[in-house]
Amino acid sequence: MIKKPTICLASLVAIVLLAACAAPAPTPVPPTVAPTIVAAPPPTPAMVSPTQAPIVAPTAAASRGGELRIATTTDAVTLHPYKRTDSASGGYIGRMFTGALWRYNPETLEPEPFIAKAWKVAADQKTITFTLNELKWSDGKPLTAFDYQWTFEQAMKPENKWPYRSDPEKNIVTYKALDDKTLEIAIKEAKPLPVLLDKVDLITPLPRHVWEKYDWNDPTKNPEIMQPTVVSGMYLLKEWKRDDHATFSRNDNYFRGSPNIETITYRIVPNTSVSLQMLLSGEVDQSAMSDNDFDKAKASDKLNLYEWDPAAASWDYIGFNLRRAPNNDVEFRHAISYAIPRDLIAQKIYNALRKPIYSIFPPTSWVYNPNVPKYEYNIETAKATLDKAGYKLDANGKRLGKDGKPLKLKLLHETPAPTREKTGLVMQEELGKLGIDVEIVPLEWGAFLNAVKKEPNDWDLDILAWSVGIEPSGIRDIWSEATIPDLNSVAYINKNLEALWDRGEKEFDQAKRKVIYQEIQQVISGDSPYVFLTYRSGWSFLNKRVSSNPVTRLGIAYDFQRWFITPGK
Amino acid sequence: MTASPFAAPRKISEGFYRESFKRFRRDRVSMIASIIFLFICLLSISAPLFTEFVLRTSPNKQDLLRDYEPPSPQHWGGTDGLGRDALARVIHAGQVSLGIGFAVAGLQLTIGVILGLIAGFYHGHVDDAINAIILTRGGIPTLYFLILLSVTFRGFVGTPWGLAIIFGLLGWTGVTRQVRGLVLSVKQRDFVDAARVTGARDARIMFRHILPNVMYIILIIAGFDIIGAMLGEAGLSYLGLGIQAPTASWGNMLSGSLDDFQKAPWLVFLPGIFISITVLCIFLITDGLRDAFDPRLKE
Amino acid sequence: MPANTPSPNNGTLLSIQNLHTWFELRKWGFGRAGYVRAVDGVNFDLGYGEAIAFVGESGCGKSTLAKTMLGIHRPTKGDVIFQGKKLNAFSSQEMQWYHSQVGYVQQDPYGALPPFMNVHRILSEPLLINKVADKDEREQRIRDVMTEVKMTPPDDFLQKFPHMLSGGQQQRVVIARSMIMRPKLIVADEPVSMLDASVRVEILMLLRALQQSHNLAVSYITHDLSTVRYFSERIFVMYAARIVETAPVDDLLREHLHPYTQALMLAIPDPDAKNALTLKEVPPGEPPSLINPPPGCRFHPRCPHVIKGLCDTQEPPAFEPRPKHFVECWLYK
Amino acid sequence: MDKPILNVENLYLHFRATKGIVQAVDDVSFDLQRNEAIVFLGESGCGKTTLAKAILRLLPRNVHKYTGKVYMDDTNLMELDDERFRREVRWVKMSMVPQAAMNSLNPVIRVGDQVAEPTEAHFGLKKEALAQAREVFQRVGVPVDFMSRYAFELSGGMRQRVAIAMALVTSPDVVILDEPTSALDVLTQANIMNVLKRIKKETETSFILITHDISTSSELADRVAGMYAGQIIELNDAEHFFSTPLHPYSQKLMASVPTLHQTKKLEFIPGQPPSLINLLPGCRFAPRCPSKFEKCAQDPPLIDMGERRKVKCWLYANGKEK
Amino acid sequence: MSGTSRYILRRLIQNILLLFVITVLSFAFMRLAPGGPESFIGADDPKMSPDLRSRIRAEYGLDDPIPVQYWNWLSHVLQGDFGRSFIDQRPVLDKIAERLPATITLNLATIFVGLFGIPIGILAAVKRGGLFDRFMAIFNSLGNSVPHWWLGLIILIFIAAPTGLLPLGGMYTIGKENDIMDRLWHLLLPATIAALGDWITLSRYLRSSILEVIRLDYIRTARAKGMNERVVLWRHAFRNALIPIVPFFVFSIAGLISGAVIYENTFSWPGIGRMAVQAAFQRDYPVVMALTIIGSFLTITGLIIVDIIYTLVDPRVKYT
Repeated sequence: MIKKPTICLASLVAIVLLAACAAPAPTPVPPTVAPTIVAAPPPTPAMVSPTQAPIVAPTAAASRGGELRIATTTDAVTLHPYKRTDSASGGYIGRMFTGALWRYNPETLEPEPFIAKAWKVAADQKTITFTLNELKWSDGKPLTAFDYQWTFEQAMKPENKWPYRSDPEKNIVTYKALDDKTLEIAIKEAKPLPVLLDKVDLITPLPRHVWEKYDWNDPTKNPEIMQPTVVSGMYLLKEWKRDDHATFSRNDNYFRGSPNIETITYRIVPNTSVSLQMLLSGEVDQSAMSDNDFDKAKASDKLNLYEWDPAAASWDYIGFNLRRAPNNDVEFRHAISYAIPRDLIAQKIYNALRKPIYSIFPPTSWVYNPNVPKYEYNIETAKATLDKAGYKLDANGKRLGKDGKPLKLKLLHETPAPTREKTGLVMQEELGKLGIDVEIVPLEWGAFLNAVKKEPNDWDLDILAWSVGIEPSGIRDIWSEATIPDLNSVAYINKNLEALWDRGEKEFDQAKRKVIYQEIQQVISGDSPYVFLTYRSGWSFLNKRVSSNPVTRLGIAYDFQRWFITPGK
Repeated sequence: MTASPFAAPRKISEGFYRESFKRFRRDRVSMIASIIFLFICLLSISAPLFTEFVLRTSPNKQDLLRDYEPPSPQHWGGTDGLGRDALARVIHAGQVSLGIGFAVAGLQLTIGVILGLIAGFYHGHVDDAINAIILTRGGIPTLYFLILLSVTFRGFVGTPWGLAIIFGLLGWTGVTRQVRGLVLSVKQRDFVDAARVTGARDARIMFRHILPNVMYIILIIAGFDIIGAMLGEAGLSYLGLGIQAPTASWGNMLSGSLDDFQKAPWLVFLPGIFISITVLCIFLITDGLRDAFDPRLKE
Repeated sequence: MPANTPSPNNGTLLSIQNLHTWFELRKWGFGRAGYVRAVDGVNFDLGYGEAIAFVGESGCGKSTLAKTMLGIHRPTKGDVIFQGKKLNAFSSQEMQWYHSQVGYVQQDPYGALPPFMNVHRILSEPLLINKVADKDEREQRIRDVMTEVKMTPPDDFLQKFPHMLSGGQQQRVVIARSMIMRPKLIVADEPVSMLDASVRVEILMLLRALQQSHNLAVSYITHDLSTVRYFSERIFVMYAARIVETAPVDDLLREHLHPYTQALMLAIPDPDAKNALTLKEVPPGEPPSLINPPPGCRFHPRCPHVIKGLCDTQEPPAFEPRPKHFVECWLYK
Repeated sequence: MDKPILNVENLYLHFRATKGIVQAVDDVSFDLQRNEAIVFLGESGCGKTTLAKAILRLLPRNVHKYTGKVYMDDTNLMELDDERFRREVRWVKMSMVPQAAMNSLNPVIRVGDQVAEPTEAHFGLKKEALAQAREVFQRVGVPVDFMSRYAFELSGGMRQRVAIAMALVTSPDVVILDEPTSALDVLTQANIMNVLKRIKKETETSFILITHDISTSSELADRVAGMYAGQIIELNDAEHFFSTPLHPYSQKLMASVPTLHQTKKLEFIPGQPPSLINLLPGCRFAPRCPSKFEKCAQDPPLIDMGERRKVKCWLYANGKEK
Repeated sequence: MSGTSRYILRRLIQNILLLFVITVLSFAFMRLAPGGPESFIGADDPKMSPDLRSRIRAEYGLDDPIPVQYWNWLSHVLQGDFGRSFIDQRPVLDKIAERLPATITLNLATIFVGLFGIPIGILAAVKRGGLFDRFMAIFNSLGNSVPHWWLGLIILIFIAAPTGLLPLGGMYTIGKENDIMDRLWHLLLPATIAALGDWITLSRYLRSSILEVIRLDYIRTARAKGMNERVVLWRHAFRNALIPIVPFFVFSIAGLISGAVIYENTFSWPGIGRMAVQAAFQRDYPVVMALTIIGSFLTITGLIIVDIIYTLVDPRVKYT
């Protein structure tokens, strides 16, 4: 399995999803088999939200066989674990490759061994040694620590251009197999266990005995890139007809036992209107759909709904370009924060499938700080704040800047992305009430990134999203001066905050870490470089003939091998 | 003439155009279509007034609490996901859609007619050169070319003006081809030689003697240009390459509302109906024009 | 002075010297397929006030000759010389002046009139183009010329469009237009062949009257030999892009020397019931293609008097077997 | 005198047009003997081509009135239904050489096939049809190998010959020639007329020649019917018509024909023929007639002058020549 | 060599020139794009390190002078190498070749269904003014005024989905790849909708063309010859009426190749049209470029075929 980078521009997901469909709507990411592994589990017990659907616990009596049919609007582009950047490819690869040495327990959200039987941290808190399970490739050959090492070495070669190479390059000192079953990994600096685990688990092993014969990069010289024949995961690719369908059949050599469901078929359809119809008619069991179709699907008697509060969140925000006035005035930013109706945005734009967020961590995170300033929507407060900060209204009802000129903010967002468009329009409307003109500039993804990051940074506001893991330390990069303008596109600089992040990464006491991260939230919310908007809640529809795992805060996709299909239903 | 001592009682003269328009006016279907089309145009032009004084709303006024409301006395066309009045928006979008239609037709006709006149009139190398351009253009499938352009000049393609200019630049060859063919045949007519022997220069012959003969065809082409531009914009929007929000056009309203199919079908049908009726009207008008102007029907 | 050109009595208005008008046959894209030699070596002089006639079958190049004379086509070789000035050297101003000096009457009067202009507009065009700025003068001249072509009263016609006029009236408008700049030369290309028999004579008479009253030179181009005698003083018989015989009208009608002229004279019937009783002797075959005209005399493949070895190899020069009667035929060498 | 091969009595063909009723053929009666050629002479728009169409029942959609009697072999063709007319009359009894052969030949079918087609259609014999076509090609003077050519590959004269071959291939009793030479050159015209003359001599065929070309018509005509404004105004034998026509219009028309071989004073007829729409009562030529008198306000009858000569003019009301 | 084959040879030469122009255009566009060619290869990826960036620049030869770049690219294209997709590194030509059969299948089916416009046009012309004619007139007007992809989508959602009579897209039912009937069943709706425009235009044009031909002299001659009406219509009128229609096929072919883009997206058809739109969003310029060039190539080939058909239908057309 492929590690998600701790942070990623969530929009990347959106844009790729949108690529294939003409009726663009942010679509729930197709379920990935493995959980997202990022950081230490919260001490609190998992809170599973009430679900509508009866949960059929997989039992020994679970029937084997059958076909799970999934409709999606986006096809994978590559099956090379070290080339893909999009989520559709990630989905396919996740079916086929497993590499996670450890995982979060779906119930407790604590790290537990997965492919590794056990791990041992050396005294220096820098080196960790994993002992592997008895593992086999799908062709029956043993999967060893040397496969890991070999894969790591290949991936780290600069000429192989692994898109996410920079992070391990910075951290990993050694990565070597001591024997078939033992893998030793060392990092530069001592870290607490959750951070350490997070930093070292990055390789999805590839079958060295097959891949060694081939070129790493070139799909024409390496048939495995587009059509893997030897895998470690639950499923083998049987057939892939691009933009039409992909069929997977189960791998009986999967280390946790051969899955119940015999085949998985992805059908690629151009838009969610059609895929929804397929879901409703029972032609598929699971489907991409737009938030707006939620009610329709919920009303269907063919479908079960699963809902959960996700442990890791993806949240969107409005960023202030802090390089210029009036954004560089914190009072001004606070005023704007008051003018954003998060609740309405969550309810109306996202059909209540998102929830308001006020901080860099969602309420589901173990470090969540409920006491950060929330800047609840209140136009009058916003006006008062502006007045107090010296932004006066002129005779025409326009708000004047400190330079005496009417304020005019330029808002960039990506297109096509209807929810961003709508958010922008709400923004325009609400700031209009304050007497501030907002000019909306929708830009195609590449142009958008260019405009946001490159000189002369001619913009005031942008709408973007981040996807955040369970481990809180992973998100620090977006707040650091070093990552201007790439990740820290708003150019937010706060030295004290950076010190706090450093401390968080070096503190070994989880309770103390929590305090540090809560303080970080306090600082950031106080500085308000972003207006935090909403985070996505977890939900999924499945045809009733499909029985999944119990819902946890990791959703239903974990332990997919236990899913089964009730025949004739 | 009035100041002239020869001011004679002017007889009502019946030129070709006058006669043809008379025929056109007798055609009931065309007249109804013209009236509806004119009405839609007027509605679009006066969109700000209409929405303010008749619908008593504005196209961008949001009311998130009243989103996806079905048509009601308050919102004749219902509301969209931001609680905006759908009818007001469709009428405003009409400005963009019709504007694109007219701009494209204008651009295509200006380029197409001038080059068609020149190609047909001068023949020879100018004609060859223009033909080569037409051939090149004809060899590139339009949508792929548009995709190529939208990959490279996304921001430009997504604006109404950009789209109009690109449609115009891509579409004139058809006009040129038709005009050229007509000019070639009109040029053979004796009055062209006659005009030359009266001393008329090329430009005068082209614009005063030949052009009126092909004018009615141009009128018909204009109709099809408008239709093509409007449907083309809708198609591009469907692919996600059309006019970018927040600018609303019928095309992107139509394709944008596909997401709301289940929730708010009126949002799908409203722009759909506006596009269809407008296109149908233009279609019927051009049909009527063709009948009215067809010289064979004059007997 | 080219050989086959009897010199006019009262000074030369227009001189055609060794005129060739060829049209390129273009291949699509690039290359050329050859030339249509529509006029291929024509010489003659036309005097002030003289009426001459060109007679020939369709495709013999007579219309091209007319258009070259009028400056519509550029000659490929040779010159059109008007009042001693070469047309080829004219600037566009001079060309405009030349066009005010010549008039053009075409075969199809309806086609010759722009269908979207009324008579008034049609007659105003030459005046406007030639910058007759004064409106009253223009009106006066329009009315004058209408009266001259016997379209009276002018106001009954001025606002009408061509399709509202009869063929004869249309041709009068065409003549009026060609006359309105008071030209010195009128080129009339089959001016009556599209008209009904009863109107033909009327138009021809009108042209003749105008020619005489204005001392106009008229070049009358026709396929119909029988109208020529009523109209012109000299006849040029054309065959396959060349003038094969030239003579004053009466001479030619009395004595036709070229075998082609002879065949032509024989083929044209006068209305007479006796015609039905006899078959006519007509030369076989058809006129040659002007892309590849036959070598030697162009008529030789059809000629009953062909001299083998001479007619089929050498192009005959113009001989003058009778005074002012020229013929391009080896029989008269 | 034999029984006529074709007898037309009171034939009317009127059309509806936007401006009124077009009286294109208005009470036309004439007869035609075997191996006789009758010429319908008239200026453009006098209804002569429409007459041909009326006889062969080639009607447009906007027919207003189509009545009269057309007898061939004692059958009134007007009483036959369309299908019988098609099978029994067209090209069996009567054929036609249409105006402008270029347009009347199908551009995409080889001319040989087109000529063979009528035989095939009416007698159903493909092979013989081609043989017959070959034979008729020879008769009209078209090289037989031209049979596999297309119309556009032939010269105007050849096309016209093909059209004549097509009309003759089924050996009909009557051939209608609609301006068969009008677009051709003088020499070609003479050639075609020679062909027609020869065929007339060699076969029993009767011809109806429709033309405005008075000189050329004299090459074939046994009899002449002068037409004016949709009506026959004079029926005369060729001898008399060309030398001493009866009707004032015929006289004027003959006077307007320029002659090549003798000199004469040319005349013309002022004014123009009436439109065929909304005709006024009375003699239709009266407004232009130099001999007009009061009676001309009434429609003159076709007055029989004896010897199959008839004239529609009040001047001959007492049966005498002027 | 006959005139026609010489003509075709010359057309081919011209078309090679034409394709050359198209390559220059598409190459130029990439260079002119805001952000330059780097923007296409993800050199603005925030996670990309500077040395990787320069490595990529070097690999794509972006540091060479532009004419050199063009020449390098062109010489590869001439060898059938359109480069690699930016997205999955596969050779572009492989990717396209994989999709082409689907597109060609749909296009041929579209042409086939479109040809039904011919009998409709004939019937409407023959029974002019009749019930069928009037019905078709209304159908055509209405059919022309709705975006056809929209119509297709509505049919999918409101007819196909609830009734299950028609598939919701795709080329075949998965697992029944070799079932011809199943494939035809999947083709039915896409081909019909894609052909709708052609259908309407073809029947309209043909109708008026037949009406025009029917009043020509040679049809009157054929009637006068006593041929029965059916022979007149089929033997004499139809072929001639087709001739002016031929240019329509020219437009139709260009339209087909473009139309694929829209209809493949409407009906989940895994052809090059869908790939084009995806590539557009992924800014996968090599793919877009190659598709433009190959689309042009297909169009031009289609046009040459139409030319040849022209000579077959109309003996007057002899190319010299």
